[in-house]
Amino acid sequence: MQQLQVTDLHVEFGGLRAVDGLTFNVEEGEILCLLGPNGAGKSTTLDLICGKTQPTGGSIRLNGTEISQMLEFHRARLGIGRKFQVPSVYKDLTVAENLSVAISKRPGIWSALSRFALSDVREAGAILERVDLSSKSNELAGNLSHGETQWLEIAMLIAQDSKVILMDEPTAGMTIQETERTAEIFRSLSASHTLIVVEHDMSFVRTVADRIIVMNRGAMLAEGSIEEIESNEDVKTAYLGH
Amino acid sequence: MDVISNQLFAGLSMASILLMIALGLAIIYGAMGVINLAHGEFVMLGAYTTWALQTYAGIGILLALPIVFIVVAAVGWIIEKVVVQNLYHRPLDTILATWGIGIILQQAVRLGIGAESRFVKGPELLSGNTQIGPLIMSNYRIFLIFFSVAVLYGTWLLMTRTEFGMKLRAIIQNRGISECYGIEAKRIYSLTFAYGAGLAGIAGALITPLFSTIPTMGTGLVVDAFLVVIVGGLGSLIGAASAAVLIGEATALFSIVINDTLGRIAVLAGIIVLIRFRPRGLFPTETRR
Amino acid sequence: MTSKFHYDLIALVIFAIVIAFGVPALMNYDGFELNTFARYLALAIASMALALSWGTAGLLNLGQAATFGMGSYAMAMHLKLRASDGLPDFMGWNNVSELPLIWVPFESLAFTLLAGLLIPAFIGGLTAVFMFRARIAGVFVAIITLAFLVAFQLLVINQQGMTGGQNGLTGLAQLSLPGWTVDPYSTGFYYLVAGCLTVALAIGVYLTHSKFGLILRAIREDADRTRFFGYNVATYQTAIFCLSAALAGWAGMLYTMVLEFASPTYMGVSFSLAIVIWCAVGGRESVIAAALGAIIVNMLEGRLSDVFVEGWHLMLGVIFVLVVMFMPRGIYGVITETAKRLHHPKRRHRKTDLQSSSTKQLETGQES
Amino acid sequence: MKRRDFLGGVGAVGTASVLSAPSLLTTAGRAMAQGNDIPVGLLFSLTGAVAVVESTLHNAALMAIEEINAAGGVHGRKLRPIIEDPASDPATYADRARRLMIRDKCVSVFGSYTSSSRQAVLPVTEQRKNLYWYPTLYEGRECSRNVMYGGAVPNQQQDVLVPWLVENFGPRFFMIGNNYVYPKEENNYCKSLLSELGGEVVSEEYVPMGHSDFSSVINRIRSEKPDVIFATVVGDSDVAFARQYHAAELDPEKMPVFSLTRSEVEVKAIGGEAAAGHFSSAPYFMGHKSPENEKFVEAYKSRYGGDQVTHFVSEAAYFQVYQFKAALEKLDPANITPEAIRDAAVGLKLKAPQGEILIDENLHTHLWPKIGQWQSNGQAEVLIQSEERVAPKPYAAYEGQTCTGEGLVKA
Repeated sequence: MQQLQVTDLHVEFGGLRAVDGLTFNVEEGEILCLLGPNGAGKSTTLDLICGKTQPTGGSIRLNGTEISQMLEFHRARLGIGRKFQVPSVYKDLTVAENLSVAISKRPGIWSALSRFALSDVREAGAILERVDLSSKSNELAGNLSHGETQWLEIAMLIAQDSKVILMDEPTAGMTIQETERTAEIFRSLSASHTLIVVEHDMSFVRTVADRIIVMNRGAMLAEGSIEEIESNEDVKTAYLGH
Repeated sequence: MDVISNQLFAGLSMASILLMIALGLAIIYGAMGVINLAHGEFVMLGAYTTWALQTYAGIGILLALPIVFIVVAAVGWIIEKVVVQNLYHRPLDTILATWGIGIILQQAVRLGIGAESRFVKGPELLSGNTQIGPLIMSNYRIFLIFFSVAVLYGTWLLMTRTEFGMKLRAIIQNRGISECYGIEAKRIYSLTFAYGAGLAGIAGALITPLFSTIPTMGTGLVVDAFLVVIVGGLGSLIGAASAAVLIGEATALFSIVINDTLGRIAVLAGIIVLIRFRPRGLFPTETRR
Repeated sequence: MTSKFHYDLIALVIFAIVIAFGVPALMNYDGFELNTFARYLALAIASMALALSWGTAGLLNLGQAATFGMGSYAMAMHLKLRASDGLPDFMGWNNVSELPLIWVPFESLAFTLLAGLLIPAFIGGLTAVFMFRARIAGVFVAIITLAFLVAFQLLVINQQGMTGGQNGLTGLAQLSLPGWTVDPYSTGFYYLVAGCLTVALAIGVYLTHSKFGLILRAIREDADRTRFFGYNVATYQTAIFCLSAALAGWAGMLYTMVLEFASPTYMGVSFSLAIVIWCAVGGRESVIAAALGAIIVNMLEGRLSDVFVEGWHLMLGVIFVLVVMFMPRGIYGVITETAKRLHHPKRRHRKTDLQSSSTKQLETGQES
Repeated sequence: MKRRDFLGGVGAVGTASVLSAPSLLTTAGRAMAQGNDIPVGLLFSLTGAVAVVESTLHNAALMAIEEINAAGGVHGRKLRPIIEDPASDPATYADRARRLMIRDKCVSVFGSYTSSSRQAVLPVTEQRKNLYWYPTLYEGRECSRNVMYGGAVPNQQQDVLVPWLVENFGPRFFMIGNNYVYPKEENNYCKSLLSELGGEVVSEEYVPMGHSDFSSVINRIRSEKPDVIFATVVGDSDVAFARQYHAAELDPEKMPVFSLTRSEVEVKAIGGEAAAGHFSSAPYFMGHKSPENEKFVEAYKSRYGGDQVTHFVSEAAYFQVYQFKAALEKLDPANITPEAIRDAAVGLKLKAPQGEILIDENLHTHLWPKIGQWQSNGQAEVLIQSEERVAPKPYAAYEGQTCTGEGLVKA
């Protein structure tokens, strides 16, 4: 089933067409990787889907609902989650509090007013186990190492439990072992979630990707499995020089 | 028609005073993000310095201007060194600290000089009116308008044509990198703060013939000056100038159409709406992210 | 349930015991002293209300005095009607011949008590919706609320026939509750104010430890990130503004009863900044600390002005500057840092940078 | 100025915080009973916006107290001034008045310039049956049994002035005042006089308190060309108004300003040149010729400096202390209560600098209205002096209401 349908998406920043007529679909439970040189419009595409940036044209449908004009929190409630390139956790909150914020099945005021800050976190104990942070749940997130911060953000995304998760360079700054663990987690996530991943690390892409889209100058350059992409001439030209 | 043209001039005259007070604030806020609530007290210090020079040394306002500038700039420089410099990483706290400094300056002047209102004589040279048809303009107010434009231009030159200005702009854009290139951010900040304070002092000197010189005279001015800076846009000189003209003229026109009190309420409401829809001001600068 | 929550509960209980038993005993149940202290307690509510919006959500509301004033005028209007038979005297002087419509319902005590909470909440909510829908943040919140405050005060002063203008509402009756006429010099009145403060603090402590408070802290740190978790940031900010405004209105009602008049200076810029100062001295992160800050600063002010008639203002200025420079997190910061050092004498603690997020917003202007 | 031993209070906190906690919490730490003295409160703002005027009132009242003490006090007892600084803020006035009247047990408190501060002090004064001596001219329409009003009420300022204005300058009045009750009330009274005299009000303007840019007002004056500018602008607003009026070169010969509020204090800040030619109406001017005034002015100058001025409010602040003393002298020293002082003060006559004054049974004062024209030396030349002492009618503008010895009577 087509979970996310992106059709003829456009956005301009002061004359620069950052995304220019992009069209693609994502199936439920799929891991789609976006590749492309710097400035190809990968991160912008994620921004457009999650609502950080408003498109100048085109449509984005989530399970058939048009979401391209919605505010970001509405999209989040419909099931779009996002991990940013720069790890963005709440540095002044503890690990457990970060997770509690991420558990957002009931994002309304009344629900928030009627429960304690960490009421929800007990359910999330398993998630912390999974990313190996359970011993640090009362530590301020700002005191974590870079790798731990990445893990925390991934844990938060798991806790958020979005249908579609957008990941911007999830393995940046990770060691090889950590990257492997991440790949493992992604695989297990894809059972119940759809993932769109922007990534440069080809070995990681090779491990996780069901399908790959290569972008260049805001448009789709190639689409297919990892083998198809690696043998594509256009892709080689785009990466190796114009 | 006569009333309108006279009122437009009155608005321009208010704008020139607002601009001179706001300019120093705009520079300090724009360059360092410091919300200087003691700015009104710098204006007050300028007025008192003028009074002291005139009363004890017989120096008229115009001749006193450079001395006033230096004196108030020196006070500003000291305050920057002692207090403000320690707060650059906590911009909202500068509101509180400078509010405290304002109280200190105000009380120090009251204890040292007294609470009573002081008299400063306006320059003889600029007394009298100029009349063009129905438009009657006080020469002193005309002078203020031209002087404020000159100060604006001078500041613009300083920011764009001198090494100091170049360094300052470099620091505004990226303090870390600028320091790597050997620009002493601390020194530049101190000088900028001193310059902003000096401008406030000059404004204080120039308004003495029109206003009353008392220790609390600055308190009311700082709110208005701040609105000018915010409406104008962060650190934008031309923005501050147009905001001053906008607010001055709006005040003048509203006050003739409604009355002074409701006119002021209307102007404040307009400013609130303006900030809401253009929070980065009339002329946002793209330099600072 | 966290240990921090337990500490706050303990602090609240100690605080309540001290103001309920300790303070009156130390003052020998003297009417004047209790009245003076009740004044500080009423101001403490205003300060803790600001701590909710400023400390928790990072929204520096410089218009807190406006909502405080609304509560204070609501109570004053009721007491003025009680004191006058027919038209309040000042209306006659202003050539107002009939009781203005908005005054009529204030005959009722129940309406007055509700209005003192709900009108500030409503107005606070309106300004909040106006600002936060447009994602205004940082210093712009401070400036807009400040401009609102100035305009509101001018309006109140200008509507002399309805508000008593510059003089405010004076010549008020004492509040009569069923079976009790509230004498502001009585021990009973002191307990009324102390009780109100304790309830307000309990509400505040609960709010800061609820998930609501957590989301607000998340918003303070990174509003955008919070949106991507599906939270409607503007609604949360509006809610805390309303709550804070209602508490400020509550404080205003009590303040009118303490001083027996309402004045437009309660809505002045300097009063509003004073609330910010109390909150900063106590520590904006904790409602209890903020309340304590208000009490301490006011006591200090009373004491200093008693001893140094000429120089007390100057000394207050110096103290504020020193506090901001050397105690950036207020008394609360000093206490928690000391406690941490006692617990982990060797571990170096990361400097909590409360302003990190507001710095960013200050620079960008909007949380784009 | 260090009034009390600091160590006795806050200073001890550092060394023995637990022990001194009570003295920090309560304000009762300072000893009240200092022998046989009579405690008197002085409640004038020394800081803040109205300190400009109130500090001079403070000086005048304090001088009177010290003169009385130097002359041996009252029944051999000294007056002990207890000074508070209410910082120009009504809430602080209320707080400090409580201190003076309740804690320090003053038998009278002298204070206030603005109406709002007086009204802030009223609740505690009336509840504690204390006596508040208020030296300032005000809008009338108040009839407290616990306030001694030493300044002029509208009828005392205008009954002589307005007919003289209409006769000598013309009937077209332009009214400009700050936006609060005093200017509005004076203008109401003036309008009622004008309607009898056949005058008219061409414009009535109110600017916010502390307003400092009068270009709009001046433009309007210029286009209306009134005969009389009837001004009730106060404090630094008035200074700004006068200076900008002068800078706009409006000629006092053609359009003079008649102020009810401008005194020597404001003129000193305005500068003699800008003030010259305009008028004020008041019961007292510094230049008034009388032996009492010469003594007052000389004492004031030698005490506070040769450049200092006395004015119609500081004169009242000064003579009210003497009224207080005279009332005390009539009383049994063992039985001094504020209300006894009040009752003894009614009907009391006193040679004040402005002339012989009398306290009415409605607690206001019978005064000698004068009209002065400002000279370039900063002094007023008294042109007109009322031929008789004028009785205070605080409710003159309100038919059927009279303030009497029993309080307000409504017909």
